[in-house]
Amino acid sequence: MTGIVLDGIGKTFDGTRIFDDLSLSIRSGELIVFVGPSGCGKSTLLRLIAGLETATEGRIEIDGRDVTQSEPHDRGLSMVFQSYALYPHMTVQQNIAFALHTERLPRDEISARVAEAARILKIEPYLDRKPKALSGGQRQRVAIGRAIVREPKAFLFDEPLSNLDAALRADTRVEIAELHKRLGATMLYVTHDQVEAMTLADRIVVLKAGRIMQIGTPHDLYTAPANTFVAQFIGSPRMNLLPCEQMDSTRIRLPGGSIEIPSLPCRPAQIGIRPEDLNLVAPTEGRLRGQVVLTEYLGADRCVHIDLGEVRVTLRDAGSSPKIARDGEEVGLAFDPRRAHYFDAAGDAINVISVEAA
Amino acid sequence: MKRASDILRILVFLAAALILNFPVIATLVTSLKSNAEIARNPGLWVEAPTLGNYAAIFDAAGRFDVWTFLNSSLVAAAIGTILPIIVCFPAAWVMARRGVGAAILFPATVNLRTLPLIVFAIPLYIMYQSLGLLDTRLGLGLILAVVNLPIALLILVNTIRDLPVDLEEAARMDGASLPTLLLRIVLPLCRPGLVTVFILGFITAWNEFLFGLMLTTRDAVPITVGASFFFASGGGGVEWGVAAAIIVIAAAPPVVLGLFMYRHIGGSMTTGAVKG
Amino acid sequence: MTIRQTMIGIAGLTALCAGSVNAEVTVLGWPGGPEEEALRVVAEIYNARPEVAEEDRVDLLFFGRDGFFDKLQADLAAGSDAFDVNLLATYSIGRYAPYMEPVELSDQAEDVFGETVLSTMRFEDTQYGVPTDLSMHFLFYRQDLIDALLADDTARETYATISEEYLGEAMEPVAPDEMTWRDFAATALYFTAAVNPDSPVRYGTVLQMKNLLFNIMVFQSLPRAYGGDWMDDEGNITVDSDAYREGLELYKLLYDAGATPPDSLSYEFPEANAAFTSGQVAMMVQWSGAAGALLDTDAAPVTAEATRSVAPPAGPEGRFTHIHGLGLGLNANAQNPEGAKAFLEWLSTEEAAVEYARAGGAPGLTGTAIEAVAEERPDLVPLGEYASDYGYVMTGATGANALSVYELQAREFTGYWGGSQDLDATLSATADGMADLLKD
Amino acid sequence: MTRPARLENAILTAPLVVFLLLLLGFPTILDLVYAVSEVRFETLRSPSFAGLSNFTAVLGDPEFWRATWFSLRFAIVTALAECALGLFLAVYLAPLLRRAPWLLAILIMPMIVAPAMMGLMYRLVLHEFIGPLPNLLYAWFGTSPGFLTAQNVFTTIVVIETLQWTPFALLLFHMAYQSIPEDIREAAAVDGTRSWRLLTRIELPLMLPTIGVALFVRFIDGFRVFDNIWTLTGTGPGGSTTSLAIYIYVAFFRAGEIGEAVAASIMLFGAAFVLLFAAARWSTRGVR
Repeated sequence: MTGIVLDGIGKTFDGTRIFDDLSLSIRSGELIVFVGPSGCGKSTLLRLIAGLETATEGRIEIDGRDVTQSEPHDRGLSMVFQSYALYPHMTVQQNIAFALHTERLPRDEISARVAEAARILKIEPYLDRKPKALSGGQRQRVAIGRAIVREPKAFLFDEPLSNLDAALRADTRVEIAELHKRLGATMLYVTHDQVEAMTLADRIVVLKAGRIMQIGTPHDLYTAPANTFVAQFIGSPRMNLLPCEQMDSTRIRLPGGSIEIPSLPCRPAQIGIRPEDLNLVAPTEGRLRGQVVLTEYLGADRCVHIDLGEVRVTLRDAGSSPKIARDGEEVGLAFDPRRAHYFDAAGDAINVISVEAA
Repeated sequence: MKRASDILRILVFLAAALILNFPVIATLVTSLKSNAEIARNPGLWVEAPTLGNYAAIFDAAGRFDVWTFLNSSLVAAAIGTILPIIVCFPAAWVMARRGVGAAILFPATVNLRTLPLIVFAIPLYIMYQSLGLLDTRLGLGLILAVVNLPIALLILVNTIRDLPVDLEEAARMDGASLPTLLLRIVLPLCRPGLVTVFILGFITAWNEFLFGLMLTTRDAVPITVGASFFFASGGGGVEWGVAAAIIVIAAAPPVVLGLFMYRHIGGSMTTGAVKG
Repeated sequence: MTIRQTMIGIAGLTALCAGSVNAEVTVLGWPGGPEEEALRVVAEIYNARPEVAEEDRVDLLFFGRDGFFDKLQADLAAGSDAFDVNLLATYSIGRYAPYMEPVELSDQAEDVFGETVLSTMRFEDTQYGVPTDLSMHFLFYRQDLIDALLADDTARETYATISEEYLGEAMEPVAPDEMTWRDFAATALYFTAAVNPDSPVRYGTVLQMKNLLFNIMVFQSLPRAYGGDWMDDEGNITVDSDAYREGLELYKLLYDAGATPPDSLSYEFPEANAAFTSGQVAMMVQWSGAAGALLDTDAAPVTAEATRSVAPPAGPEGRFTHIHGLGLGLNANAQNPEGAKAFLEWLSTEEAAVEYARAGGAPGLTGTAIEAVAEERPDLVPLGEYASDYGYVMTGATGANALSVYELQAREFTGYWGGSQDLDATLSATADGMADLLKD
Repeated sequence: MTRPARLENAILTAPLVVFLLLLLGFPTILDLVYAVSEVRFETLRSPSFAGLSNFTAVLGDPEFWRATWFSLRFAIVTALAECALGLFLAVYLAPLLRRAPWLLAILIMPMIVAPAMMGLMYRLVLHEFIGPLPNLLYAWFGTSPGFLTAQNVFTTIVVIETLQWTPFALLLFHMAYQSIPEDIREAAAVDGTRSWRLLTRIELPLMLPTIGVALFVRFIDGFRVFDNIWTLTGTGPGGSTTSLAIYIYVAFFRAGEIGEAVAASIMLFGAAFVLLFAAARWSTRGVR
């Protein structure tokens, strides 16, 4: 199986520097998700790997072979486009078979492979239809079918779910995950949606403005974000970030209170607390005091928005929580400092391991 | 109140339709009259409709061979319509997708639309004479192709620009070579644009008169010029009914095409005019 | 492939399409009229003759009339060999002579056609063609209207008043065959509703005044009757003469008085015929070729029965009709000159001429030839007669630029009639232009 | 751009370039040669150098200036008339055309008819004795004007051209009008804007680029007019309907003055170029 290596990739586009010395190694059989806000370069990165764009500097290796200058087709990859990019003038059958025809495979092999892909994706009934006559979900399957049928070294997905409605998106996400398990193929998946990234990925690559912010498993990213960007990007509602000021070696001042902290290698400038790590307590009991602004009831959960002086934080607890938080009510907030994240002035995480050791 | 303004609008429409199309209607009516009736009754009412004038045209094959005229028009217009597509399509793709020729080739070609092409007529006549292209359908078709070139390029470039790039990228991922990409993917996707270019080009080519008049004499005379022969002076009898009938025949193919495909004309005219 | 190779390729390709190799005599004829019909018939007769070899058979070619002579000249100048025998017209012989070979006529030609007619195919004393058709102008008029005028004393009074007012003298109506141009004008005015509200028709005449050389040929006989000519013997341009003034002014007078439809400035052959056959016009000078259509009760149901024709009106110098002949001559680049010569020689025999006449052509014939067809084609009798009695060709009108002279006159004269320039300017511009065109 | 891409681009644009060079490049060179030559039909292959005499001859020919003036006047008047009429019809009939778009097909029919055929039709239609129009006028008013007299002929061909090409303007304006987003109109209606103000303050300004383009295109086409005038009146009484294109055609085919015809062509070419340049400048400034 295949590994993909990016080594020192640089890309300049119309005089704008998009990537600078970007390196990344993708293991074979891995489902890796590129995630980041729009304009972070995640799609461009995928297209560089696909060969639809050419890197200005650096090397791309697939399976140990240098493909930096190769044509897209020669890289042995398949791609599923955001728009699905189904050929509207061809039937589903022809769409799926197109690549095989360009490879000049024998006719019966083509039909066998198309049939197999159609079976896997349950699109047999539509083979003779044109894309126009398919629903969004069906088109999406055909697009995947077109990718599968080539038995590529790796699959590239460019925001494949963003044109589907919410319910279908969740279903299809599961299907892609299953497909990955079944085929065991390398998959590169681009999305701006952190939920998709978390649910699908073996590893996530978080990008911002053409730079990799962090690479890691969903769990790593969630529990140990390398910086405030990742910390806030991953997780919903997003992590509360509070500016802090060190009072002495064990205490820091926060808006609305002060806390005792574990020993840290250096002074934190910000402290991050996930909404679910905050607890609602009596005003006198908490480490922090604030005023409830709004409560959103989400069924299983609820979110309580609380003003701590200048800063607003979000708290999440069970929807069935007996603790009442009326608007305007004065409340106290409690949390475990060991579950909090500490960041320096540049926004980088201060070594978490030492926190746990303490 | 509402009703009254609607009725007024309909009346204005009817008046406009009638006035704009008056010559066409009048010619059609005249073509259905016998010569005797034309001399007696010049009005818009036909007392004894007859197809005699049409029959006379096709009977007079010895005099003026209408079939040859029609055939010439058809062949020359076909060349003049299809050739620009063949020539412009690959160039249009390069221009639309890679921005090639944006400085000179594209504006130069498109601006031909605004040039009075008679400036090329004389040297073309001379060139055709030495190449043996005078009075050939190929020769006429070639110059009709030049006439249609600007609109063809413009519409094709715009059509290709509006196609999603994804499809072409998908095809490249699927291993399509450039010719396969252009012929199997881009060309079929351009169909609406191609239809438009074809209709508009065909109408323009069929209706062209000046080059037909200058560059043909006998073998390749198009129907527009051939029809004017029926009015030629200097002897013989001119039969107005027959003349009306030949005009109707000459004007009919593009009009029929245009009436069925008026939507395409609308769209392309806008592209052609606004972006040119 | 280089550009040059491509060009050669294209040229070769089209040559293949265009020029089917034929060992025949290809004849380019005057298309679209009785001339074409007649030529087809005689060609068939010729091809059926036992002594005509397979490879000398005649094959006919026709193309459109518009720009015919210009295109033919371009073809000839380019050395085209697409035809062996081509059409000639009196006023274009000089243009074509450099690219043509003289022809030999049969011994009978002199007797069949007569000297005047043969001379229409001559340039600088060389015979370049066999005459086929003769074209001239007739005065067509409505017998019923003229008869009524002549028979009615009140009408004669009105006629006198009108002629007094417009022409400065009280005149008496006369029969068409005795008419002078002034009579013609007086009669035309009398039959004009704008002049004479009692007129039974709207217009006295219909003049073809479109800026077109053929129309000026029709006009030409009027100044000629006053002695007008293009050049004198020394080659001086004489168009700025009283004769031309007289003619131009008469046309203008009729036009301004409304004796001809206001749109006459855009009228040519078909428009004039249409006006006449509508029954709203008393008389017109028109090409002899219109006789068939104007006298046919099917084509002209309103007027045919009452329509008669005579030679155009007379002037102080006599009665004249502009004639020009069509004929066939030999292309210098002919592929089959021998076969072509044989055909042309046969065409000048009595047999051929008579067949041509019977088939609907309009040859100017004399002697036994005209007697042979007089019964079937009574209209040809006056044609031959008029040609020898009244026919003329302007001095210089067979020259290389004759057509351009007609073009020039057409532009200038119609400008005067249309009121965009005065007579002096018109004639001096015409004279200057003609001096340019006719100098050598 | 990579080398193979550059090669591809060259190959793909080659047909167009070669075609243009063959059919227009060579004639342009020939144009330039003949423009400075003394040449007649007989001497097409052996022109002799004549300097700028052809140009001076053309510039000194009052007919040339008359034809230029004619074309200019004709183009301006018809362009304005067509656009005004087209604009009126497009806006006024908009509700009707929205409900029944096929009605548009009827209105645009004239512009699909060959202009040359249109000219021939009018030869018939305007004829005093067999033409339906004068016949109607006689029946209703007892008289009919001479449509093609020296005084009226210009008006007549202007009307003819206008009637044939108003549909073009109508079509453009119809498209532009329909493409004005409905919510803009609705917003204006909610604001209480009355329809006249809606038209002059909102719709017309939005259609302004289209109006400019329509005027330009119609001006260009009017300026190079040939077909319909040629088949209807030819050069007109005394050359009164000689457009520049007709002038060139006549100089070439009727008078055989090839050098002068070509010289006139080149000047026309130059004028078109200047006009185009000016239009391009104007339009880019308009965008800014």
